[in-house]
Amino acid sequence: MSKFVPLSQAVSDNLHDGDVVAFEGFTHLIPHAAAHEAIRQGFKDLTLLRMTPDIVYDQMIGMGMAKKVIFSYAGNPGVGLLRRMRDAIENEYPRAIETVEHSHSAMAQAYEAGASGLPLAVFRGYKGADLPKVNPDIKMIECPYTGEKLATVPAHQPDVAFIHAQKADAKGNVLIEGIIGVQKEVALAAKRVVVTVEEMVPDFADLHPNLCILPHWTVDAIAVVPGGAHPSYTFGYYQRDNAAYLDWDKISSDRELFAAWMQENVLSATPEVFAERVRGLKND
Amino acid sequence: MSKFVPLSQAVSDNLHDGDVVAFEGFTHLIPHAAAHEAIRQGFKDLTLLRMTPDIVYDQMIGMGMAKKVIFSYAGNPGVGLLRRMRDAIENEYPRAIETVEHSHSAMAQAYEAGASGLPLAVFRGYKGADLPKVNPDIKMIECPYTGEKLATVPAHQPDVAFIHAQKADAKGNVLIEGIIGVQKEVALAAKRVVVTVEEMVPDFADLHPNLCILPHWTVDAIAVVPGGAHPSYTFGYYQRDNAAYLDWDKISSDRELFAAWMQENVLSATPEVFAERVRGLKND
Amino acid sequence: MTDFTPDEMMTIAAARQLRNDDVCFVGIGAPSAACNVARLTHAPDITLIYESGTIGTSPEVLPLSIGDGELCETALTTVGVPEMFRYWLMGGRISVGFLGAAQLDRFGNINTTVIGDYHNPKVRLPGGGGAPEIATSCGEIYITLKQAPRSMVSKIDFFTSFGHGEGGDHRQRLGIKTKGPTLLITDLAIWRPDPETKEFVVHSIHRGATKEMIQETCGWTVRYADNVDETPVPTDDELGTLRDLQARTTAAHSGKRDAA
Amino acid sequence: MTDFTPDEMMTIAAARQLRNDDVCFVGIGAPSAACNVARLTHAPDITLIYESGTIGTSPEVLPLSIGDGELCETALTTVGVPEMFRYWLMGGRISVGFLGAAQLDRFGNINTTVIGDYHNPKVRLPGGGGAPEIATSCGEIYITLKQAPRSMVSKIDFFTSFGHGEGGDHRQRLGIKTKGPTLLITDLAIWRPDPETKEFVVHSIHRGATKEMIQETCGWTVRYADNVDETPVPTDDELGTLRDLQARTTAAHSGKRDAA
Repeated sequence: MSKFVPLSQAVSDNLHDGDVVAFEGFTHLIPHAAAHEAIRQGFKDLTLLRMTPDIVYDQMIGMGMAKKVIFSYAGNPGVGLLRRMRDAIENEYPRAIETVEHSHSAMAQAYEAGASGLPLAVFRGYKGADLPKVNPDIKMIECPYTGEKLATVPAHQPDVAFIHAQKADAKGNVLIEGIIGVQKEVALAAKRVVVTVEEMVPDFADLHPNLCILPHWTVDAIAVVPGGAHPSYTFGYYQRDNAAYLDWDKISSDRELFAAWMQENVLSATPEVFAERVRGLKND
Repeated sequence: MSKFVPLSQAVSDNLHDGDVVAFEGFTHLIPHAAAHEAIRQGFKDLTLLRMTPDIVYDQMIGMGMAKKVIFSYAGNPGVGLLRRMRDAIENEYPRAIETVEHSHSAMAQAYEAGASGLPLAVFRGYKGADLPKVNPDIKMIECPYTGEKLATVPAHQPDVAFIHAQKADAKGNVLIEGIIGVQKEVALAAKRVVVTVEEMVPDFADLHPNLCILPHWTVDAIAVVPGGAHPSYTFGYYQRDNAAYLDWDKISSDRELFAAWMQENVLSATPEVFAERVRGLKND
Repeated sequence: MTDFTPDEMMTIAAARQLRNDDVCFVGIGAPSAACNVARLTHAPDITLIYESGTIGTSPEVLPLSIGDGELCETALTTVGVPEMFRYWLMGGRISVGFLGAAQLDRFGNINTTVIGDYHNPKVRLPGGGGAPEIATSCGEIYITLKQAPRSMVSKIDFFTSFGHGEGGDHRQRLGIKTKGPTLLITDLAIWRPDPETKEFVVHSIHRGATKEMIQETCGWTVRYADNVDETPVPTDDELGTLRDLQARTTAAHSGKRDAA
Repeated sequence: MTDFTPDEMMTIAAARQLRNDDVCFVGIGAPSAACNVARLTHAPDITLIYESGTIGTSPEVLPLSIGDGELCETALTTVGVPEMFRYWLMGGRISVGFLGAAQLDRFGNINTTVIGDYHNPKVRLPGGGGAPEIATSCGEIYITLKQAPRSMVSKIDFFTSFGHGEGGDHRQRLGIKTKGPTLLITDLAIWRPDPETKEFVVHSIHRGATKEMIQETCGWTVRYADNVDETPVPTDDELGTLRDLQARTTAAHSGKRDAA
């Protein structure tokens, strides 16, 4: 299938300056390799969409690629703050960024609404919270049956979504398992979908009938990138590189250290290095 | 666990005259044994809720147990009409029933809203259709972002849900697989949940992490009833008894034939007969 | 091959309309047979979706119901029914929806709800099921129907699902963005909507059928395209595939106790 | 056993509050340690849910993040994040939600969003994550926090999640049906809201802590219940369980390449 392409082509065919783009993953399956390829290709003025922007968004923001971030929790999971993102918000370095902030519940349901082709998500949320005061996208409607005020947010409909998954079969169907996060929803909500996978297998015969699968006709491009989630993890393949998350706190704390690290580990690197990075982290 | 009880007790503890009750199953896993037990216990004035009322609701309506039916497709699947239900609607025999009619999409999303604790479901639906003219529960709201008119229906929140599933483990966790329908949603939307299962197994170790499971603390009572879905089927256990669905067309066409059949096959029967009924239909 | 029934011609003519890259929402009966004949002949990669949640099914035998185990066993994946209606149908991922009808009017509006008054019906039919949203969410709608005066009527008793309404741009006026009914395949002819008025007009007549037969079994005055073709008769391959499928289906469904 | 740190006392005091039949929405850090100590001591059947979608987890080691593989491997089942927030949190199935805070006021209102003005912040914190809806959807909320004047403040800079608002019946006035914060466990004391005003008052002081220490590390004037107890010190079993868990956790997370 022509769906299987090198990562560089998958990125250049589907991502453009100014796009609303989601590199999604909820701790698990974060598409680092795809994000690094986007960094190498030097896109500009992106709107970055994600529930949990973590170090890969910190990197993109630090490289000045983002004009806006839509998110619900911006932290280095289990470690602390995102220092490049803070520098952008607090000091406009390397550029000012706009932030649009939600709760997790709102973000997850906005993806779900996008996948459902709806213009909005309606839910019970934000009661007593200050976010509706600073985010004009959050509105309230009245339930016509009970009179209850319910929150609404616009559906997420990114131009392009990047996700990482375990496997594709030869036809390009994609299997996701473990902590599935919002992987399926972001893919179905997006106009274009790029998937990196650990491996390609001939078919999905003999798998359980109810697994989380994206049919090939919902996916635009697939790149096989072993280790492509590192330092995030791929359930069944390799573990999370917790030490790399701890290291990031240091690297990101200094603008020059950051720049040097990016040069060495991203700009001068290739997707092939990811396989090497997970070698010591593999599951039995 | 005290959750495992005989079917008669599971029904008598949880169902009451006048309840809104759903015996759900989308062709697959229809809880016939539980419904037959409810018929034997002779409940009255029930509001029957189900996307696809088929022969088991035809039986309950024919026995005069229902005052109201909320549904989206009332047919004998692959065969034709529901003759006892028609007799009630067209001729008020054995009693008049009220009907509240939706589309499948609306019903499925009303269960989903009920499971989510929301008072309503919002969706794109019913455009140009006549159902909103005859069902006052269907309303329209305007999307505050796009101005689009979207349909709403009240969430389903039945007093009690009966479902059939493959397995429970010793703690009372319930596994559902194959065509999962709205089994999970109706269980989570209901105030009380009764599950019949094909078998009890010690635990669910070594199963795939993303299977459809109801944790034990979401379930009120479990009865082990092998064959309890017959003439519907249980994926992995036995096939659908298509001949029984064809037979029903004849049985239900005549009030006396119906009464005799119910006496012999339901009122004088016990849950134990279901295991016998599926003997010839078992999967290899 | 000329030894075929009108039903077979209807199913095969419908099958031919399907493309290899279509994603079809399949109803039971003639639509299911047509979709599977397409899959077993010219469209091996067609994606068949049944509203029970089965995506990418390739059943060996035709299901008796929309949720037979065969559909799940041969599917790429099976999702819950709320997801089916939200992500797959409402999400706009279905290219072709197939609908049947108890009553159909010339604009492709369909009734499967009641004959007579809704609150005091002469015949209470099963109801809409998925049809109200299938009719508006799928890219386009194909309708299959055996012609009869009581089925093809000038005015339907209930709008279960919306076709082209009063015709013309009625869909657009309601804010519906999909094409609606683009094809009607009966046991006698192939019909397509007039580009302007959206009234179904006959484009092709099946061998053995006549204009008289078409009019006698239709409750409105039939209109014809400028060039009316004869529908190509079923090929040996098409007819063989359909009959084999039906034979396997009959064998599988007729056995009660020995079907195991 | 008296050889314990204030952090250990905080975690163990929190663990003791959990019941065997609780369903807990667990955050990372002290809440996660407390929930797992409860599970490994007096509440073996407690259901722990992490917002990554893992239901009924029993991790051998504490996760570093909310979505570690360990949580999924030991879970009864793992669902998608939209389902987690819809069916499980908003559906009202969680009995206890655990929250931490960057800033907390006397009514249990929490800020984890910004220090300073939202649009021109002094410190941009990670934000609310699941907290805005955890605070209102769970049956009740337990808060754990190390006391410090910059954390326990008279006025928080941003209402990330709503506790008792201005106190009294403020929750009910907003139509919130759940109890909100019913417990605050710090490294020095156990606090509970006054039944009327909903202001947190100290009910129990940990061994080694004093009223002076409690006031010095709190930005509002501390009130005390009529009867203030001393928090029972950790038992050997509690402390051993916590330390073993933390030792396993440290060993698992410190190794980088050799963790495989």
